[in-house]
Amino acid sequence: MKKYSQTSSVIEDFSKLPFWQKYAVVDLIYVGYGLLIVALVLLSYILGMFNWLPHDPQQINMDMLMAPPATADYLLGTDFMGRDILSRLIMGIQAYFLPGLLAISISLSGGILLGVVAGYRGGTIETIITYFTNLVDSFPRLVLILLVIAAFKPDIYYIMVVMGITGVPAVATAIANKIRFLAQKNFIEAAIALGLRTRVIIVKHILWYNCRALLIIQATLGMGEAILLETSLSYLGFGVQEPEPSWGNMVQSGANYFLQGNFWPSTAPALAILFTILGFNLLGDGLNNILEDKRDK
Amino acid sequence: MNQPLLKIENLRTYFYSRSKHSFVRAVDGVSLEVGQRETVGVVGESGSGKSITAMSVMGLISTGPGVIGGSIHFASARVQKNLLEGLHKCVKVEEQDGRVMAVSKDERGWQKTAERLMRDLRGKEIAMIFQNPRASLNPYITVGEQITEAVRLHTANKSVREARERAVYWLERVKIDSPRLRFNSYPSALSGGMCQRAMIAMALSSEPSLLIADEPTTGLDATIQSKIVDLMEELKSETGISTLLISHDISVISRLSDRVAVMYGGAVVEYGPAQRVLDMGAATKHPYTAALLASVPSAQQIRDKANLQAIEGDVLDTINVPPGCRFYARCNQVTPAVREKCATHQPELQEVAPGHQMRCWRYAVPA
Amino acid sequence: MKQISVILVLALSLLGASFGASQAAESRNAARPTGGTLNYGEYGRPATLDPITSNEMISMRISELLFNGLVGINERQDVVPELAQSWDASKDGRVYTFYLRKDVTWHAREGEAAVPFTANDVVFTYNIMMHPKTITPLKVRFEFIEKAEKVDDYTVRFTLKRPVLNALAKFSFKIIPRHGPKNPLYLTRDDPFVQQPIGTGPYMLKNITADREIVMVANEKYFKGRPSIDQFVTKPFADQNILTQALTFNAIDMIVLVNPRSIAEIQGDKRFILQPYNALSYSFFGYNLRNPLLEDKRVRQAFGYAINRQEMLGSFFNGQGTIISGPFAPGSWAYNLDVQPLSYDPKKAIALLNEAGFKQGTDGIMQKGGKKLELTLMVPIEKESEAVKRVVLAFQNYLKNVGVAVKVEFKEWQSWKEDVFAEHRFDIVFASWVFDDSADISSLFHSAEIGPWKNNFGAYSNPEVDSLIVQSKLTLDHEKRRTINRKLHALLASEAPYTFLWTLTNYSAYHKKVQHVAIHPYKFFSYADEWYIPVTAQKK
Amino acid sequence: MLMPPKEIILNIIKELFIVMLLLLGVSFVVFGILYAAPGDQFSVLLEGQLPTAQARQEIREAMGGAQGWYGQYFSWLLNVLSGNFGTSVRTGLPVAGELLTVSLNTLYLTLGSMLVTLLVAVPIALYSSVRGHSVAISWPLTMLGYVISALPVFWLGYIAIYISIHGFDFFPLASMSRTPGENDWLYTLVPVLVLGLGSGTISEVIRNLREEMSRVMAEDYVRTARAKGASVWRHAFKEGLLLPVTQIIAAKIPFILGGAVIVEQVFNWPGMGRMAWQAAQDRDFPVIMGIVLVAAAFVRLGSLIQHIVCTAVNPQGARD
Repeated sequence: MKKYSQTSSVIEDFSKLPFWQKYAVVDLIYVGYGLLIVALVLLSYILGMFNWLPHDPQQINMDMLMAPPATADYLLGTDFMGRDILSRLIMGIQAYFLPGLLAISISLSGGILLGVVAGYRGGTIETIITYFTNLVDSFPRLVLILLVIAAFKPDIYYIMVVMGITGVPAVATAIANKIRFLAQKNFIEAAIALGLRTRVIIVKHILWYNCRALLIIQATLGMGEAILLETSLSYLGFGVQEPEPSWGNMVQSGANYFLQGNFWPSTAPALAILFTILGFNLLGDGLNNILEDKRDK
Repeated sequence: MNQPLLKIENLRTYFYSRSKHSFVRAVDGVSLEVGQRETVGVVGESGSGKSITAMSVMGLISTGPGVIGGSIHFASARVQKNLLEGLHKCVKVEEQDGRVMAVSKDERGWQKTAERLMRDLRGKEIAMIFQNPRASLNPYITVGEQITEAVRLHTANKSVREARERAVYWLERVKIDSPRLRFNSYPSALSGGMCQRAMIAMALSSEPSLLIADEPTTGLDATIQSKIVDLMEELKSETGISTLLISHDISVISRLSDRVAVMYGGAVVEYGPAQRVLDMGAATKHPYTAALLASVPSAQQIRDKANLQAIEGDVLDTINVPPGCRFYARCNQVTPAVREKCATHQPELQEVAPGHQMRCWRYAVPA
Repeated sequence: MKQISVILVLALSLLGASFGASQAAESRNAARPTGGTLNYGEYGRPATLDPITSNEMISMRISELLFNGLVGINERQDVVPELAQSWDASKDGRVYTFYLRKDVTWHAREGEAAVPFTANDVVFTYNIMMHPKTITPLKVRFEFIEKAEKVDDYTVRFTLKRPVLNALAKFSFKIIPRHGPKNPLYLTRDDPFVQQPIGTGPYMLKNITADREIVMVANEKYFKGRPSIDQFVTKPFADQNILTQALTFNAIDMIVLVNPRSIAEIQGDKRFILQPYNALSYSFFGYNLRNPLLEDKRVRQAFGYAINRQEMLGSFFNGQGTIISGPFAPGSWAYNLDVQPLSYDPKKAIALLNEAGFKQGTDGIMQKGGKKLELTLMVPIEKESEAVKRVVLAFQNYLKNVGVAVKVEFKEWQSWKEDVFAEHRFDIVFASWVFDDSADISSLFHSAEIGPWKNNFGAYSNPEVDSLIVQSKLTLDHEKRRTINRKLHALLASEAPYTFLWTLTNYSAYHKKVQHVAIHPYKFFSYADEWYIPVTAQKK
Repeated sequence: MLMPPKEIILNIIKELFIVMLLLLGVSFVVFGILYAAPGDQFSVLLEGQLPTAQARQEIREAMGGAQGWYGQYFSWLLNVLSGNFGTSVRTGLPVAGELLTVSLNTLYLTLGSMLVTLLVAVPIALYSSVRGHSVAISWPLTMLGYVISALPVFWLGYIAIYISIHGFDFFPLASMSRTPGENDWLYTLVPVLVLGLGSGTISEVIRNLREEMSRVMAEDYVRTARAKGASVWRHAFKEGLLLPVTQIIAAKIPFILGGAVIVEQVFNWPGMGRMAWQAAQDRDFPVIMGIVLVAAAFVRLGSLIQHIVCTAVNPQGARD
């Protein structure tokens, strides 16, 4: 049974409707959860920055190796060096925050530039850009990173630059398509007819009004990818290096004891990763549906 | 006494706007009849619910809540049934002073029964052609194959070769030049007019007893339009197939239909023999019909360059249907005598002459 | 943990020899069932398989199965005949003549007849080993040989530059066939031979799979008699955790070197035997004396006092090892037991640093003349060996407590080697040496060994040490030499060019079905031809 | 149905040309990275010797002193084109031969995992495209898809191993060169599953497919199909399923290959990924460069296939 119901017998002004009635509940839950996660991430970033932590994440405690959760005052237990997992989790964000932002900003700025040029100019430039994106897309990210590591050194920033660049095509194509779509709708001609300057059209009308949803989504997804990528690299030994905590190298070092049935040290950070990335993805989904309001169609 | 082939009674098809959180009363209590070998034209502005009516008959309404009431009796030589048989079980409508407040619908159940009811009718008994023929043909399959499919699905010709022959025959019937060549071409390679011909061929190829033509000429340019209409006229006289013709184009309607229903805001406001309803000079005339007719240039008007009156005001907002006459807001023939009634009470569809019904207080015979 | 191997001839072993002297081949095999396959797991994948170019332990172990030396060293450190059935040395100890077995043939390449082993092969091996273009860690260890000549097909004469103690044992290097390498002059890794070697050993290389999984089959014509087990298969693993699981799930029958953290798990399992063996190796923190901060030996000593070896050994290697005080592996006769390992004494450490002129700064970091005591510790990246991580992190922690800031820098293996050995871009390294002659440390601390790709990477130079090293090399009398080495030990212990940590007890784990297992401390597979699997356990 | 083969052939040729062009670009990028690397990697690479100081010196002499980057690039490129990827610094083996066997193993793994991804994602996507998002079954399934692809792949692998050991009492060690027979496929099953589920593609395939499907379901021609009583699926199949699936798979190959690197480590799968890792450890440039090239070739091959399917299904550009 699916129920449709009308709130009042006559609705004069729909904009007066409270927002939770305008959109599907699922989306609102998604976005809510996503925002919560984002807030948590920011919070722990700040906590880490000022070192407001239950313990010093570097403090080694040799008589308390791999303590289970809630032993002594270690809320989430300790890792293989007897360091407080909770503090390291919070601190771990530091490893991603700036590098992640770097990666995102690279792929966004690059993507926007290429996308706008391709979509707006078209012609030969567009084909050239298409070839470029295809070229970048030809590299399996992880393998490329291994090459870079071998050539230079396992440094999170190098890795994130590579990730940023490999992220460009997705953004570029998305934006280009959007612009083409708008062009079909004679949106751009109209704007030109209004005598708007190209810059204004692109920045305000195309990017801001029509692409922000898309960009936000790309950004959130990018953060998630950054975390997963670093985790994979940590497993290969090329991620953020000890003693700096990162969720990746926490899962990795914890996983050494996983098969011996000592799950916790790797599960804690793994769950952190899971919930965070889930949050980012759902945020993306929800925003997408709400801003484009998909569900109503 | 031949009973009507199709008898729609008090059909109600609603939609639900999630963002506006209220019902769109697309079709609100429509009753129609299509007799054997008869063509009934349904005319009205866009948004008047005429297409939705057609879709409801076909059971093609997929967005909720969709059809929530009424009955559609279909009686051909082979099949007699109510196309909404037993569906009321799946819907629960809560009303409050004549206005639907809530609908709870068992979508799955509805779908199941509807599919079962329609299985041996769609395409076989009732065929449909749509507006925008290009998009209505599958771009990935050749025209010929699409027609052949229909033939094999619904006629005795099961073998592929027979079916193909049949398809070619129908392509000839609809006057597509060099049909054998067209047979193998994809819709993208055909002009809009040809696509529509192909659609018609496909619809007729299964030899249905009722043809629903939903805006068959819209989106085609004028010359093509008239050609299509010619074709339909011809086929009608040849096959004598009964047709429910939906169009906003009065000229098309007037050329093809025996009877005409004028729809406004999801309801039929006038219903009767074509020549009477579409006759400008007729004494009894529904204000809306009059307005519609006035908005179409007649040969006379074109000659003495008279300027046309468009209908003032906007199409009815089918979400907030006013309590009174649906057309009241735009009506220019309200007399002080009836104004108060028009504003507050919905007029009934009443017979003003044999076989000619009207929904207007001016012609309401006091009961 | 990855090990830099300094391979100096004369293997010296203590444990491992769990059975008596080997009887004559024939009688032996009568007793043992033949057949069965032994899959053993290695962490990592072998590079080259020949005894000359290979430079990591996995390959070493394999070449032990494929090749023989002129002589071997048995569990009681006696030199025993291998390819040479007898030998004699000149009075002045500068000429050694070996009389070779006549019944030895090289593994036959398919389609070819087995070529007999002759003096030519021995001479060939020596020459190719010493050729300048040949890249091999062995070269440095045979500089004492002047020349090798063939007397007749089954007699070889080696002339030494100078008499050397225990020279005979040094002739246990593996002999390769003259018809082996494509290039008769020198051997590089491009030569197909390094991947498809043929030898005289108990097992012959059958094939190498895509995954560098190496299948070796019994050499029917082995001159000591056919080995009991039909097949040895080396299975390389990329993940140590999985390696252990593979053993417990009988995907493999033996792990050569058990990861410390898995020991407990395997100990609990009745199906397996956990066999300790002492691999004459030790771990240490090595200092780069090119850095002025580290010049003063008091600073280095301070580091020694600052760290708690006992605690680390206890909680990271569950006590499987012995703490050491000097440059010799404790197994060695050269090891000086009178020298006590430094105790854990942070106060003393701080005191020493102050002595050296360092004062605690406001940030708690020691400094001298405005220069902070901040050092980089270079560590090679290894995926799962968090044993390494643990030690270096603990080290960092200990030194923090005495006001020394240590920055840990992880590098992938190759660039680590380049930084440490070629570029000398480091302050401290954590590493371990593996010896097979614990008495010869010349290449580690002699000032002549300073330079790119030489072993004295810390550039430690001390005339006294140099002379002691030379003396010990030249002395022929064992007792004298012993005392010299004891001096050396004491001296280096106090000089502290390294902070000496411990030697770990290595554990090998294998399935009970494998019988009569004796493990050679360094070469590991020396006695593999006598291992066997009872017929009942041979299925699959 | 099918377009005349001649056109297809021409199309393929054109595409092949583009592929070549892109691969050339790839090779250049790879070279560039290596060239920018500190130290003179290239001499090492061309010679395939141990990267010791004197070895490099010798090589530089051998190459006739200072040779510009272009010289090095072309000499390398020519080698590669003639199938000579150089010899591994570590093992001294010719890289080409190794790559062949190893890349095949990776191919099996990747294809298998794609199959898994589709088997899981397509039903979910179709179901939720027909029934809508909020239905009690499709929603959790979609969620599950998200959750799994938000987990670190190697950790997922450990879980899988732990479960198969303690739950099903068998050890999913994928060592391809095990003695044949004894249900090998069973051993390869687990890694394939893990990669298929864990590579993060599932949720995207679901999302993408769902949208495409529901879009096509709303198309006029599908309505026509219903109206004439024909099978909706038959009509929606090509645009709603075939095209998007090939498209997304082609687009996802790089990610899947990336995941393969990890899975191969965990399950000891003798593929390119493991090799790449080893090579990165040892700075074994000939190997890792070869791997990058082959991987890129895989990616391009995927999109080539997709293109062919697209043209075959979608004649005369009926839709674009």
